[in-house]
Amino acid sequence: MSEHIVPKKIYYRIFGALLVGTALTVIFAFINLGNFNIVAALLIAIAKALLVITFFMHVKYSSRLTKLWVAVGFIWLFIMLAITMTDYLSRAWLVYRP
Amino acid sequence: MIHHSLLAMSWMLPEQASSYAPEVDHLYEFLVGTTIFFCVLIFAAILFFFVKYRRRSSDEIPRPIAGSMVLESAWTIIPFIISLFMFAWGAKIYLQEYTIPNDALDIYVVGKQWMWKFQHPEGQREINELHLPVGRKIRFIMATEDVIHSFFIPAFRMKEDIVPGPNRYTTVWAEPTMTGQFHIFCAEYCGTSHSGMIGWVTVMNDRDYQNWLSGGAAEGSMADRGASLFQQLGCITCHRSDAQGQCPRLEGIYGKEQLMSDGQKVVADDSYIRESVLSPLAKIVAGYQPIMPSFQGQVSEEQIQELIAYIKSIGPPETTNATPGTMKGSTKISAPGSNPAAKPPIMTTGGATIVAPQTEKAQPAQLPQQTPGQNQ
Amino acid sequence: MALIETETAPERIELHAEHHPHLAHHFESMEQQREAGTLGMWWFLLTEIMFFGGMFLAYTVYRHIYFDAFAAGSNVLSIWWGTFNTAVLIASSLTMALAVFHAQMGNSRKVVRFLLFTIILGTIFLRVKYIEYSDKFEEHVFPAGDFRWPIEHEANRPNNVGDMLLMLIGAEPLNSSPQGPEHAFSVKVTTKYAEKGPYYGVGGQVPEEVQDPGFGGHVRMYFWLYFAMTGFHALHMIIGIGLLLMLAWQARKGKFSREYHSYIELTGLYWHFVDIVWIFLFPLLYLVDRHL
Amino acid sequence: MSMTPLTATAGRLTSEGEPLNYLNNGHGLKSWLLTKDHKRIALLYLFSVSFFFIIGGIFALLIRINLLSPEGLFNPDTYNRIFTAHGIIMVFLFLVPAVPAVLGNFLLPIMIGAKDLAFPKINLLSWYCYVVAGIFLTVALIAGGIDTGWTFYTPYSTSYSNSNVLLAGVGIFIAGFSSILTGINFIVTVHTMRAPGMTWFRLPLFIWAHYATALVIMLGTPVLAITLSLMALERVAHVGIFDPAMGGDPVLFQHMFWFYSHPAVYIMVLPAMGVVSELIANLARKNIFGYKFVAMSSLAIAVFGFLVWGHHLFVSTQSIYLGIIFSFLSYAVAIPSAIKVFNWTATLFKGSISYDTPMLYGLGFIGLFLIGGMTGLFVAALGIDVHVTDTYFVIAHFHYVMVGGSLMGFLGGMHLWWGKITGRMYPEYWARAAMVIQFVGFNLTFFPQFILGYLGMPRRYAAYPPEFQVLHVLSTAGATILGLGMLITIIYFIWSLKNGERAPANPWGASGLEWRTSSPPPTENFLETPVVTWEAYEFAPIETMDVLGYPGDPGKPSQPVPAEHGTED
Repeated sequence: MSEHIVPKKIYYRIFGALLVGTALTVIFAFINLGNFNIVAALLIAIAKALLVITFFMHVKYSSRLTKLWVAVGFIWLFIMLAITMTDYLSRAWLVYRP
Repeated sequence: MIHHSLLAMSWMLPEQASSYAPEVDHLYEFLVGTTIFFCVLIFAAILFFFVKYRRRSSDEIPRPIAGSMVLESAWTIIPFIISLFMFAWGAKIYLQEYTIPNDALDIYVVGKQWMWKFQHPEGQREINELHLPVGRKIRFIMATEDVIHSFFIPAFRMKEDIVPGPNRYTTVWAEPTMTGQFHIFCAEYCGTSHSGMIGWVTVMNDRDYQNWLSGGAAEGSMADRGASLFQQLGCITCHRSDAQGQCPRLEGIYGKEQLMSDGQKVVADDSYIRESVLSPLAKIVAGYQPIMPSFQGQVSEEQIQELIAYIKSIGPPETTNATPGTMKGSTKISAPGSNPAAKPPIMTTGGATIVAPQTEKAQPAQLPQQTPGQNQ
Repeated sequence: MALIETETAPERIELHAEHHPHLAHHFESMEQQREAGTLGMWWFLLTEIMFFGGMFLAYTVYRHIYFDAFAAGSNVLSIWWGTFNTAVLIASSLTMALAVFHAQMGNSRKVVRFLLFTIILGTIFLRVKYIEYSDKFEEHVFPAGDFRWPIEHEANRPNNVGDMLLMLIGAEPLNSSPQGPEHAFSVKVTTKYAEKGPYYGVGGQVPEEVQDPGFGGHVRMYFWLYFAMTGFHALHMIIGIGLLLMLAWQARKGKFSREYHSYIELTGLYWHFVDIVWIFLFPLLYLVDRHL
Repeated sequence: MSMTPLTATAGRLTSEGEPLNYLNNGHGLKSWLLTKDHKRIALLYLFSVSFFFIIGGIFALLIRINLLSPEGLFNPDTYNRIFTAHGIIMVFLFLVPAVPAVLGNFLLPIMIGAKDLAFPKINLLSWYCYVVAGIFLTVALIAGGIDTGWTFYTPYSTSYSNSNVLLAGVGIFIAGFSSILTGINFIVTVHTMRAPGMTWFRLPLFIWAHYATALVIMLGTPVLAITLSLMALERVAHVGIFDPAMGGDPVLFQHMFWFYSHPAVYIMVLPAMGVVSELIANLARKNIFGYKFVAMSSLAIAVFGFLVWGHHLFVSTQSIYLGIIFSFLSYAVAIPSAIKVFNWTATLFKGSISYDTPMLYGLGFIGLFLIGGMTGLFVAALGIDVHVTDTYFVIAHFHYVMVGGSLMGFLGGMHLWWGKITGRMYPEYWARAAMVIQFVGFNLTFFPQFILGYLGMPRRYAAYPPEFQVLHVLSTAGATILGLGMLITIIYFIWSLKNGERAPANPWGASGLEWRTSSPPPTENFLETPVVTWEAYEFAPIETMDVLGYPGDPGKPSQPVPAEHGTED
C-alpha cells in the first residue's frame, strides 16, 4: 500500500459532513418516528463511521486487503449481535399456552 | 453392522423408560453404526498403506500424486448428505421432546442447592423422591431458588436446565413407559454438593399410584393449600371474586388471554402468574393500578405453585379442581391467542416471558404509588 | 504502540549495511516495515471492535427487553453535554488527520502543533465526561453506589453553550436555578417514567437484599451499561492522549521525517477508531426515546 | 532483493569453535529474558507451557483418583476445586498456547523464510503476559482455588461461589492478551514477510493452519475478555447484568462465553492439524493429497467455527428454533475436518512411509481425532445431545479432540522438530515405546467414558452411583498408563539435551525451508534470504537441497530444485 496523501480540503469537508450528521442525529431524536428513531440514528451513525474510516483512516486509498479486514471486523460484530438477538426474539414464540 | 453394534451395546444403554427413549436410542445406534463404518474404513486404509508402502530404502522418493477433484468432491458431498440426515433425525426428536402434550399431568419441581422438591396436584410433597404413574404423560413445571440446575432423568433421556429469574418456568415432559426406579440427577454444576443433588423417580402402575396418592395427602390438595395461602397473604382482599376489588378477579383467568395496559395480550399461564406474584409491575392488566407489592422472599417457590394450582382450580366449572384429567378442559379454553408473538401452542422451554417483546412499553401515566413491601 | 517499534536484538553484533536508521533488522525495506505496522494496527483495532462488541451486545439485549427503563435512563443524561462532546471528538479527529497530513509532508513543526490541538480537544472531552460523571454521582444514579430512582435532587445541567463553557472552567452556570427550564425538563422525565415502578436504594448491597428490582432496577442496569461503555471509551481516550504526548515530544525532537512517520499514522488510526466508538455510543446512550 | 547483507552470525564460530547459532549466540539469563529472537521466545514458552501442562496433568490424576470409589476419596469442595483447576490450566495455559506459541513461534518465520516475526517486542510481551496470567492463576489456586468450573456460569460465579473467581478472571483476561499478541504477529508476518518466491500456495499447511488459528484468536478472544470483565464487575458491584434477581439473563453470559470458547476449540486443534500435515507429508516423503482443499478447509473451519457456539446451549432454555439452526451449522463445520482426514489418509497412498515416532504420532492423531470428530456428530444431533450433554459422553468427546488431537499433534511436532530446536535427536526406541504407551493409556482412559456418559453419569460429580464404578476404575487405570507414557517422554527429552546425537540440518530428508538451515538455526534463521523456487512438499535428494544455515560459502545462491512435477491439482 503505497502512501497516498489526501488533500487538506477533503479533511475539512469530511469534518463538516460529520458535524452535519451529528446535528441530524439530535434533530431526528426529537421527532417521534416510533421504531424508526433507532433506525435513523444508526443509519446516520454508520454513515459517519464510514466517512471517518474511508477518509480519515485512508481506507479509500489502502490495499484491498485492508478493506477486507475492516469489513470482516464489522461483519463478525454483526454475526454476534444477529445470532444472539435471534435467540431473544424467537424465545418469545415458545411461551407455553396451557 | 448396525445390528452387531446393537447386540454389543445392549448393556451400554440405560433402561428405555420413556416414550421417546427408544427413538433417541435408534438415532444413537445409527450414529454408532456410521462411526464404526467410517473408523473401520479409514483405519483399514491407514494400516494397509502403513504396511504396503513402508519405506524400503532411506533415499527413496516416491512420485508425487496431484489431488483428485472427483475424490475431493466425493468425500465432501457424501459426508454432508449423511450429516444432513443425522441433523434432520436429531431435530425431529428434539421437537418431540419439547412439544408439551396438552393432556399432561402437572408435577411441580423446585431445584435448590442441593435437593429436588416435588409437588403433586393432589398435595403430596416429596424431596429427592418422585412417584409417577406409568403410561401417563407428565409435564414438569420447574423453577430454581438459587443457581442454574438441570433436571436429568437418564432412563427418560430427558434433561432441561432450570434457569433462575422471576419470570421463567422451565417446562419439559416425558411419558414413563415402564415401572421401576430410575435415577434423578442434577446435570448442571451447582456448587459444593452438586453430586449430592440426586434422587429416585419411582414409576408405578396406576393402581399403586392411586394408593400412594391416597396414602399421604394430609394437608389437602395443592389447590386447597393455595386457597388458604390466598387468605393468609391477603390476596383475597384485593382480588375479590365479586369484581369489587381494586385488582383483577382471578376466577377463570387461567389459560386465557389477558389484555395488558400497554395493549399487548398475555396468556395467563404458570410463568405469567409466577411473575405477577414476584414482580407485579412487569405486566399491569388494563384498567388497573400498579399497586400490588412484590411477594418475593415472602412466598416460597412451593407456595407460589400452590397459588397457581388454586388459581387454576377456581377456573370455570369444568376445571373446578386441578386433577390431571381436567387439564384438558383448561386447555380447551385457550385456543391459540391472537397474540402476535403467539405461535401455535405447542412447545415450551424456559426464558419465555423475559423476552416478551417490549415488556414495559408505554403505560398510562398515573400518580407514583407508595407501595408497601418494597425496601426503600 | 512503542512496542510495534522493532529494533536490533542487543545480544547480536550488528553489521547492517546502508540501511535507513529506523529500519529494523528483520525487515527488508521501509515499505515492508510500514505495511507490517499498518496491518498490525488494523488487526488490533479489529480486536477492539469485538471487545466493545460484547458490551454493545449486552446493551442491545437489555434495551430490547427493558426499553422504557433504558429510555428513562437516557433521558436523564444531558443532551447538551453529549452533543458538545461529539463535536469535540470529531474536531479532534480532524486535527489528528491534519497532523498525519503534515507528517506525510515532513513538516515537523506543524505536526507538533496539530498533535497538541488533538491532545487539548481530547482533554476537553475527558473534562466534560468528568463533569457528567460527578453529576450522576450527585444524582445517585451511579449503579454500584447508593442508587435511587427516580432522581430526587438533580445536578445542574447546561442548557446553552454559554453554560457549558462556564461549567468547563468550573464556574456556576448563569441560568441554571433549580427552577430553570432544564429542571422542568428533568421533572418531566422522571414523572414520565416514575410511575413505571417504585424506586429503591440499594447501597451497593448484594442482590439478595433487593426484593423486586422492578423498573428502577432496570434503569440501574442502563446506567451500569452507560458507565461501563463510556468508562472503557474514556480509558481508551486516556491511553490515546498518552501516546499523542509521546509522539509530540518525539516529533519536536525531530524524530519523524517524510520517509519515517508510521507511528503518527498508526496512532491516528487508533484515535479515529476511538472517535468511531463514540459516534455509536452517542445516539445509543443519549438519544433513546427523547421525543417527550 | 534476493540477497541481503550477511548478519554477523554468518560463518562465525563460538569460542568453543562451534558454529554460532541462536542458542549459543549470547549467554546469561538476561540474554534469554530480554531476547527478541522468536526462537528463544518459543523456548521460553516451551518451558512455561510444559510446566503448567505437568501441573494440569497432576490435577487430572487427582480427579481420576477421587473417582476410584463411588463415594469419592476427597470431599466435594476439594474435588470441585481440582477439576476446575484442571480445566482452567489445561485450556488457558496449555491447549491454547501450546502449539502456536511454541512450535508456531519457532517455525512460522523459518518456514516462510523470514528473519523473525514482524513485531519481536510484542512477541516477547506476549510471553510476559502469559507468565503474569500464570502467576495470577497459580495464586488463585494456592489461595484456596476456584470452584466454578472453567465455564464460570452465572449466577453461581457472580453471587454464590466463595472462591477466587476474581483472581482467575483477571488471570484469564491477561492470558487472552498473550494469545492476541501472538495472533497479530502471525497474521502480519505471513502477510508481509514471506521470502521471495514463497507464494500463498507454496506455504506449508502448517502456516495455513496457524494463519487460520490467528484469525480465530483475534476475533474471538476480545469477546472473552469483555465477558469476564463484565462477570468480574458483576461479582463486585452486583448490578445485575447477568443476575436474574436483577432482571439480568444468565443465558446471555453463556452466549458471550461460548462465542469465544467454542472457536477456542479450533484455536486448540487447528495448529495441531497443521503439524500433522507436516508429519504425514515429511515422513511419507509425499506431497499432501489435495493441498488446496486442506489449506482452504482450515479457513473454512475458522469461519464456521464462529457460527456454532449455541450447540452448547441446547438445553439451556435457548430458543429451540435457534437450537435447530445451530445444530445444522454444527454439522456444516464437521465437513472441513472430514476433508482433512480423508486427504491425510490419501497422502499415505504410494508414499514412502517411515516408522519413526513423528509418523506414529501423526497416525495416532488421525485415529483419535477421527473418533473425537465422529462423536462430535453425536453431540451435534439435538435429540441425542439433550441426553448426553453435561455427561461423561461430552467429556470423552472433547478429550478425544483435545488430548487425542492437540496433544498428539504437539508431541508429534516436538519429535519432528526436536533436532531442529535443540540440535540433538531424541532416542527413537524410547520415543516409539512412549507413543504406544500413551496411545493405549489414552484410549483406556477415555473410551469407557463414552459408555459412562450414555448411561447417564453426569460430569463434575465428586461421587456417583456404584453401578458406574467398574468403568471409572478402568478409566483411572488408563490415566495412570497415560501419565507413565508422558513421564517417559519428558525424561528422554531432557536426557537427549545432553546425550542425544547431534542433529543434521535435515534428519528426515524432509522438504520445507526449516530443513534448509542448520540445526539449531543461526540467529536470523538463514545466512541469506532464501529464494523459493519449489512447490510445497516437493521432495528431492538431500544433496540437491543446499543448506542456507551453515557457515560455508554464503555467497552461493540457493540453486533451484528441478520442479518437473508440481503439486497443483
